[in-house]
Amino acid sequence: MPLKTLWHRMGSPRWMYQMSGSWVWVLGVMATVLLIVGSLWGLAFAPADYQQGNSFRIIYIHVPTAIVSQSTYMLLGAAGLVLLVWRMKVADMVLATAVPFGMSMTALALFTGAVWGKPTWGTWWVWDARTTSMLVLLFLYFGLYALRQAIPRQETAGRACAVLALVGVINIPIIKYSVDWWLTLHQPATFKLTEAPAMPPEMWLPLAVNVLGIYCLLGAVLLAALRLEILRRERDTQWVRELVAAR
Amino acid sequence: MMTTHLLTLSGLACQREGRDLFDDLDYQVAPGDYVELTGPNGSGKSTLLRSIAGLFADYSGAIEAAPLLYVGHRPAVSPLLSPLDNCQWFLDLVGSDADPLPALARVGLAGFEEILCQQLSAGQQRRVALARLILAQRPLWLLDEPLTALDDSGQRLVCQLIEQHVETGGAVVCATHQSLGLSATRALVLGERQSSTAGVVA
Amino acid sequence: MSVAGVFVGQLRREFKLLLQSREELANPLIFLFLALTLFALGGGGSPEMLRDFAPAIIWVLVLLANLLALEGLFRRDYDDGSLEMLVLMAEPLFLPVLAKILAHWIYSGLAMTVLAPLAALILFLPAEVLPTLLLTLLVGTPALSLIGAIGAALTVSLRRGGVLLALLVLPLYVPVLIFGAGAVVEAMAGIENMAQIYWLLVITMVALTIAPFLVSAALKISLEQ
Amino acid sequence: MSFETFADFLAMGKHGLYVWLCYGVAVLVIAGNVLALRRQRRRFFREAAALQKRREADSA
Repeated sequence: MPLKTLWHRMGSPRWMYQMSGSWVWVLGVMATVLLIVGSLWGLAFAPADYQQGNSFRIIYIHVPTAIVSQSTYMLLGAAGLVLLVWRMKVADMVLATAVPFGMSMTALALFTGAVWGKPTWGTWWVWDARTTSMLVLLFLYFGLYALRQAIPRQETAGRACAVLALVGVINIPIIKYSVDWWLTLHQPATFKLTEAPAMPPEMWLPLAVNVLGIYCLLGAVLLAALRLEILRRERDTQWVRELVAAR
Repeated sequence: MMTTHLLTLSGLACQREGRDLFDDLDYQVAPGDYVELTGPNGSGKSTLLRSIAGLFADYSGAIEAAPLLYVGHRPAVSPLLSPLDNCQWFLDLVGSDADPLPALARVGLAGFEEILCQQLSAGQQRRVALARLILAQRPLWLLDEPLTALDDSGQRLVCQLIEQHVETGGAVVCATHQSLGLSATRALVLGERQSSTAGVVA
Repeated sequence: MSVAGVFVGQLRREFKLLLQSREELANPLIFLFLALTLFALGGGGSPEMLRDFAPAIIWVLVLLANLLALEGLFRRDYDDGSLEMLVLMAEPLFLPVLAKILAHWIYSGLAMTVLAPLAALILFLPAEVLPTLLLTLLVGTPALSLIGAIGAALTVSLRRGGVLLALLVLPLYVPVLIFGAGAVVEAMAGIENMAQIYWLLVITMVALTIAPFLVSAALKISLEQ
Repeated sequence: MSFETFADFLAMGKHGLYVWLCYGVAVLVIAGNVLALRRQRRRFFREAAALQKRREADSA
């Protein structure tokens, strides 16, 4: 299917609904398998870290969720740009449905980072560069969520969130850099939670598996949420009525 | 490809909150036309005007409009400025170096040019918005309930301005509840779906 | 003439509005000094404790005062319909928007920079650090007005936009706060801090080039209601 | 297998609490996301079906 028609077809919600049906299951199963394999591998088979001992195994859930929470925001920024420039309905729906998942992943990354800090530094919360930029990212998500709730009209809320997501995406690297610079300056040589020294393969392989798994989860959850949003918005159309009647 | 029409609506359709406001609306407004847009509250009069003005974008179909001036429910007159300052800001905005004073005199604000609008009555504030109609020199006027808060002389003034504008080759689309009673009035009635197309008078 | 005319015309209008609402626009500055005294009282007025925290206190309160001043940026014009006229008539829209943001910066960021020595005095900030504080405020506060204007434009048509505006804008202020307060802290420790000030300048320049267009888009969206 | 017995695996050398706390919460959050979607989907179909029945009742 040439890209042009794919791009055009992406615009029609009904085609999106039918096409994405099977993909939700494929991605969902892959995510479950990958996450289980990666986690068990990391928990049981990977060697413990000589410095941190077994608390290092938290990396196999902290890093994937941290990575996916940032890529979800990047996705929201991209959807915002597509919505503002080409006004595609699907982009508006992605912007409306991906925020809760992104928010929960950021909160999870923050939680696991904090819990990991307890055995490492002895306190539940530490203003480390990673946890701080995660916290600011969480506030950016709250901002998106609150703005959508505050604007009654759906089309206006969509476009307003698109602008905010764009501003947020432009700001994420700046926030990350300023936080990294400021906090690492004031905490000499703390152990960096993620960019650990060169990890041997048996340590980072399960990590790679989990990262892949969490991306499949993102795909599955996003597509499922998108399909539900399509049904909601196309509620009065004929094909949705048939679907409801056939249910 | 600027046809002689000042405004061309083709296949215009818009839903708001799930209700069809207007559907497949085709309408042309030529120079010298005065169109009165009527219909019950919430029938989409303001939405149609705002769509033509470019403030509202969620419609399907095409709108081709000459340079226009839209006067909405709120007169866009800052109470903390004087009529002169309000008009001068507007003139800078549209990039015209006309003199606001004669227009202010024309709408009966002679002697009030320097007083802050907050000390003027609502009717006088709306007259500042009318002065802008003269200053704007835009062929197409979109007026949303222009008679509100105006006394009799104010309403007569609106009619004179519209008649004068229409005679000089301009066009006016006016949404109102009470007809202005002008001579060559074309009606465009918006209402329940079935009557909107029926009411369209070519 | 017209392009410059639009900018100058809008600026002239903003200054005339400024004259009429002087007292109201002084409120963010009064808030700044009220909050400063609260900090001093909270800290028991002891110089040692306040001095170490002075850069952070001043910069955070400048952020919050700037946020309060954002209410006046579009709200009044939205209420009387001038914002709608502006969005309809101005071509290109970002020029009058830039004029409004400049006017907002003058009565918030610039005013706070001018009053900063007073703030430094009551928090016992060492005198030799004052130039750095003024420089960071001068360079950093335009970014606050520019970024804040985007939030103000997004929430202008909402009745209870205040708290939401803070929620949208404060996370975006984090880099400005970090580099601004950071530079002053480093000046107190005698470390070279020009790098942070250059970074503040970078943020302000990026904001200057991008924000007006985003604000224009946000205004058009907010007026669709 | 880097643990001799299953008990060692659970204890994880005094870090067990932290590790299992993280993974437990992770499972809860992910399951929460999936279940919330499933529940909303069921609610949508229930409400849509009810609406449809009422429409047929009105038009009949």
